[in-house]
Amino acid sequence: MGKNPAWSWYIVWYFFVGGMAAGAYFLAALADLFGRERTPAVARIGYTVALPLILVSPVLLTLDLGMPLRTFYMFRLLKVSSPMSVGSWALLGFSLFSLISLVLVLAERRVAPDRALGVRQLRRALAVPGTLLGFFIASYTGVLLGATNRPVWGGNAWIGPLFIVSATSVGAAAIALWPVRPRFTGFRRLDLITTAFEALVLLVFLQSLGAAAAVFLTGSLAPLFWGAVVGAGLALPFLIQLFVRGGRAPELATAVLLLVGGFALRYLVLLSGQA
Amino acid sequence: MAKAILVDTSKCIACRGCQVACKQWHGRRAEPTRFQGSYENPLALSAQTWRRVGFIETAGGDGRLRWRFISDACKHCTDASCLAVCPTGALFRRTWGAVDLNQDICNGCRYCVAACPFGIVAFNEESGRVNKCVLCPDRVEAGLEPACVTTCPTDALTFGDRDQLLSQAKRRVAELQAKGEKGAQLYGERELSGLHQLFVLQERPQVYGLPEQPRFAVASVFPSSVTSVLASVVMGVTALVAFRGRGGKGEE
Amino acid sequence: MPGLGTSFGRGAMTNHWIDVKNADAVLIMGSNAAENHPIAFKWVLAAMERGAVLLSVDPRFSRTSALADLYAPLRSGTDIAFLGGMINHVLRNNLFQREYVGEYTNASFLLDPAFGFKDGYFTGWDPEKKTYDRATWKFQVEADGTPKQDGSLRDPHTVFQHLRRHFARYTPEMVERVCGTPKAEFLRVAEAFARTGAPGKAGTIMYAMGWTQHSKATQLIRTAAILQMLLGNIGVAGGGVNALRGLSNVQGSTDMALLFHILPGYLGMPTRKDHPTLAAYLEKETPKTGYWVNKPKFFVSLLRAWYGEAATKDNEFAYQYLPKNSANYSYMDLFEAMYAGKLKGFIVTGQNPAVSGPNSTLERKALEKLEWLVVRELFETETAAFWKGPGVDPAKVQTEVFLLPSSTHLEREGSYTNSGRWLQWKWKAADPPGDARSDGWFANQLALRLKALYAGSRAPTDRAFLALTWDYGKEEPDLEKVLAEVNGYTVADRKPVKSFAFLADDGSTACGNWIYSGVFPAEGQNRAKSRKADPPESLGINAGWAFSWPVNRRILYNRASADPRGKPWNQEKALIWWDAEAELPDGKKGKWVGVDVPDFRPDLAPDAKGGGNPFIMRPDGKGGIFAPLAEGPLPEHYEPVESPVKNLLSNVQANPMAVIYKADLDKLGDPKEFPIVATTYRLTEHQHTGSITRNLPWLVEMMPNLFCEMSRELAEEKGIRNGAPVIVRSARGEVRAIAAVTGRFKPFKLGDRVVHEVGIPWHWGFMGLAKGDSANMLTPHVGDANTRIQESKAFLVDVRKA
Amino acid sequence: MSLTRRDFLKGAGTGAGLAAAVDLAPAEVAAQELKTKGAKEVPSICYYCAVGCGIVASVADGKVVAIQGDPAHPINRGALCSKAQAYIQVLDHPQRLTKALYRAPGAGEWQEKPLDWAMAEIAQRIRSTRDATFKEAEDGVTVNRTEAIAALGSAIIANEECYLLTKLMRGLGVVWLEHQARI
Repeated sequence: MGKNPAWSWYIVWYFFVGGMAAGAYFLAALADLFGRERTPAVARIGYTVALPLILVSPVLLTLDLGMPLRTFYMFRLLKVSSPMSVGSWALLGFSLFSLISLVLVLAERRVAPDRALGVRQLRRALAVPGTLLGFFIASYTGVLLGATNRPVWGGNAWIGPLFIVSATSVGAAAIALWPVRPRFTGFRRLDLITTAFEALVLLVFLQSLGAAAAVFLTGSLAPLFWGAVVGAGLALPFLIQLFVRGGRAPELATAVLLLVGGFALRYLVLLSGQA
Repeated sequence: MAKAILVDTSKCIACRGCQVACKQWHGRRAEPTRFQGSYENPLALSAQTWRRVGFIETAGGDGRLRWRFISDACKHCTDASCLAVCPTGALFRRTWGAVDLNQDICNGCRYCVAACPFGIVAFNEESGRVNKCVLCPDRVEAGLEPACVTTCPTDALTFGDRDQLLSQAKRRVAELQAKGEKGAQLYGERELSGLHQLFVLQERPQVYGLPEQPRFAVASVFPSSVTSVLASVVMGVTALVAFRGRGGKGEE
Repeated sequence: MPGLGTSFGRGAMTNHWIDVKNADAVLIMGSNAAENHPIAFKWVLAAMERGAVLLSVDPRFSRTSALADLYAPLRSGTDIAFLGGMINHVLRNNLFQREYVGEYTNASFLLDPAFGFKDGYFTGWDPEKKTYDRATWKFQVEADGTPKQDGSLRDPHTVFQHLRRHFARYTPEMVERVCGTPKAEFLRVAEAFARTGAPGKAGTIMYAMGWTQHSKATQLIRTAAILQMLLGNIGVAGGGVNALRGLSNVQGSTDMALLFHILPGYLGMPTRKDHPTLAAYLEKETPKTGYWVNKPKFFVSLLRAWYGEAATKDNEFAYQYLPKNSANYSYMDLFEAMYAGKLKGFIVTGQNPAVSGPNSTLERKALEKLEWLVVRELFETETAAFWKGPGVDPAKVQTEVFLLPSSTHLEREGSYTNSGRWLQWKWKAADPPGDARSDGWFANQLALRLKALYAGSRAPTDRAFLALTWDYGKEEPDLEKVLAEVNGYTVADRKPVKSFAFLADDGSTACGNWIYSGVFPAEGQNRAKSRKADPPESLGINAGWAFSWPVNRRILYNRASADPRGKPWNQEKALIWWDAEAELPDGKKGKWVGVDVPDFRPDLAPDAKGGGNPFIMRPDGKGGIFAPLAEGPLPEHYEPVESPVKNLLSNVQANPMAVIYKADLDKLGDPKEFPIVATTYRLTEHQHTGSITRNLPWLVEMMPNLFCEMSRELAEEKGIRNGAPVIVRSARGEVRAIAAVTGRFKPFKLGDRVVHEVGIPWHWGFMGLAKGDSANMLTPHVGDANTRIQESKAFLVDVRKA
Repeated sequence: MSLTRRDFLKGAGTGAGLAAAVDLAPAEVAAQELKTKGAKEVPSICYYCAVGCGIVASVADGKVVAIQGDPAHPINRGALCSKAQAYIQVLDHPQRLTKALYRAPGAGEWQEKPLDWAMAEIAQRIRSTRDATFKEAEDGVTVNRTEAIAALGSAIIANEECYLLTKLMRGLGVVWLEHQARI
């Protein structure tokens, strides 16, 4: 058993913010690529949300390391065996893609209409690797936790998937919270499927933990788990989306609940391995 | 030639010369401690304590009281989790087997801390970097033994070519078993593809706080990646369904 | 160490550290070598690798026991019963080495027919005076004064038959009921060790303060000596009764006579009563036979060394300059006298009695009665700071205290004599900081300053001091010059003598300590600096490494390693043997040769008169199975002065000759109030009073607090949890400690009674980095009958939750 | 970067590919120089128990930088226990005494004093106590002693120092002379 790495709030926030950025980005990119003609707003808002969030991430990570220059040691080498090493490079790449994507969103509006299509096509082309990177950013932290020898995390293969699904819902929530925005009816379906799927992955995750799952289910963390992750993050959004139709208020409520659940999930997962 | 330390717990008298020799040679400080009912102190390895002696009171199979001692430190695994996960290259392998640590490059990410299956690597609050036993490369490369080995009065610690130590350890295990020490066994020959700190134990590894099957932390990277890719695909399809499906017109 | 001295002739470890590897059985009892002499264990394990069996007998399961093949517990203070049981086992089963016992010991001597032993007393006990008349403790003698013998050992008056009868009472059942050692475990140990009784086999006994700190300690060590003689284990490689001494130079400081009753080289300190003149001294102190017949040479040479030209034939070689004793001035008497206000000044160098002294409450109180106190130390010790100790109001303490900073052993040179009698020179590594100085500097400066103060005095009281020779330099003394004086020299030319064989009693030679003679055999040749080691696979004699007193002999009484005909009992571990063909310098043939220096006259043939008497320092040259001491000529078990049980072996409860001090703070505990046996001990991680080690962070980290070890059963009875604070209380005081509840202490089942024992290390005190109560606040001022060493290994306490 | 990801999977998948790293900077650094290199090695004997282990003090610029077992010593062959290993902490210990201290009667504190002053005072105390209590004879026998001064110690100083103390104390007529050997 490894010692407690004492990864605390900065890392919780990074996991949350990074996941949100990644989710917002790949939703935006998928909308950009496959959405119907009238989905550019999703892409626009998603790209817009993703960039600042992903730029906050290295700040959080640097704060955790304590000394700014040390962050650069991450880029001394690329080590494929180390999720953190690959993740650091991926974060760098993802930030770059986020930036370009957003620039191209802005450019599309500024350039002459005959060149706008070209810009859009370039953006869509970049969206393909960007999406893959987004998925990577959303999940590598889970893979990283699995590649330790801490309780709960060590050897577990389901934290990555859990984080990806959760990234989708918090990413969607971030987009949904954008103030000046049209209503995305597709998000209802998105929320319903992701929360249902997240519940499934969560179940598989807990199952894989065996007795160690008690830390979530019955330990001192249980209220937070049941209340915030299951209740606020999964059950309520699902029920709201299932039974309440239309209206900005339920949409906002759903988004906030998803963010609360997504944050709590990361907090609990990080805490459980360091309890 | 791979080098290793052989810890023969059956010869250890728990004088803790090794524990202090390490502190002296590496300039490690004392930690505040309190007697808590056992001679053992400090209670765990840390950034200031790279080697320590465990005191274990146990009743053997015959019900007779035994007091087992184990001088414990970094195992310098072949499949070294700390080394595998270190993102900066601060942890590195010496050609003769030691997993060494370059303080100038460590950035204090603590991934190795969480990854070590033995709880060896420790974060040093003061330097903001990690520390662990580095197997005295300064001494070894100057032809000396590690400080802990040199000071051991009873040859409970020996240093040498790993192959030779393995056969030495096996002979010793056979000897102990012949003497009636049924629990005598070798630890570290195959664990994590081979440790560079081998142990002759007189009881099951668990008794000494050693994991029966230490896990190479990054062994989970592949399965985790597969499940993550699958989840990514599911989420991609979900988005497509959401964005392209009926009523998915995007803007109202 | 009179236990060894009376049995063998010299009070020192018979063998040496490396030699332990030559043993076939190692009995560690009254010692915890793994913890207190960790490096010695290198050689214990080396013996085990060569097939030796390690036996550990101890009240608690220690780090030594952890490595042992066999462990047997015994209640503190019952070692004589245990060893007596072993002697009985050896005699009953005829496991002794017959020829060795018959030829090399006084087993065959016939005792005075009036001598006997009855219900705890030897003949001659005077219940009024509470002392022995030793008139019957003697041998029957032939016309020429030599003892009568019966080589068949069958005569009922032989020492052997007395021994057999005496120890017949020490049956395994008795051992179990007295010691609490289960019979089966006792027998396993006895059988394993008795195997070394076969000729050619060797067994060693390693002991330390676990044996010496009892009210019958000297007899305890005698019991071991007798056992070893029966098994033929003295004088052989891998044998011996080996006192593991606890301080770097405690052998040397004893040899140098920092003790009230001796002068350097174990020459008795003159007493007013017995030695009014030099002639009387030499007459009384010099035996008629044995090597000690040379004592006048050593004594006169000492006087010559100390008083130089002032020591002449006409003035008894300045004999009257020496002080004479009129009382027992031993350690506890010293503190009793101090407590009674009889002492005014006290000079303490490198010792911390406020922690190490028994009944330390009394000893600390005693310091308050001094006018002045000088302490030389590395750190501020409890002794130096007694006036601000717990419960002391400094304003009420009128003692002036001078605390002088000392240099460390690395900051000075000089020789240490280790437990194996090796004098090893150490070189100076660095300068001491600030005003820190060595003890040599202190003695030198003090002497020079006092000489200056007394200069010109014509008072007869000052004559002796003014005559004392003192010429070692101004500041740090020239220690090699000192060593040369210790070695001895011919007065005429100041040339070093080659050995004590060249000393004379006519004033022509001077010698500061005859047993060290030979360490400086020629100008500029300091053998303490010799550094040529034997290869590791050798017997380990290492004659080329350092200098071993006497005359570089490594294994004492090594004549006994060969049979009466001069052939080694064990060829593989031969030390010396008689070579009839070897040529002597004078052309004659036949001498003792071998790997060690013979502890014997080199040309005395085995068949010559005395040629089979290996114990040359004893008057008759035989090992003393029968050897009178204060409480008898044979060992007998008595209970400790504080004991929870009645003595089962006789109606005499405790050693009738034990010394029990009686000041108001000298209280003894009632077993009803204090039913638990307690013992004190040391740990690997600290040294003695901890005056140094409790200041060193790395050691404090490992052993931070005072603790009290106890069995799970006792803890349960008292509601004590492991790691929780407890109060340990004796009639003298109480200490606060942390409970170490462990399976390593077990209650003793004595018949139908259960007796508990607890253990408490004595390293702590109120100063330093790691502070704690001193275990010696619990121990009594009760002394061994012969040495007056305190009984701190077996006393009574009670324990409760704090 | 998808290529990286494939590599990553492959690398982890082969299980052994742990050293597989794209190095941007060489990782293995030369081992540090021995801290005892060039230091003067002074042989000594351990201060603690009477086993008499050989130790070697490595001295650089007049300062002891390491204390190790003497590998040539036949008893310990380079080994040392924890106490001996920790001895180096004595040498420049912040609490170590470096000045003579004097505590006046009834005082609650030490005063720092010059060493010379302290020695002069001690010599005076010895002289006055000795002179006041010296007994030349008892029952007609010369006894030449003072029973008012006692000296204690020590078993941790060199033979030569012990000898000087014995000689000095006996020379002064001190009969209360004891040390650790009797406790």
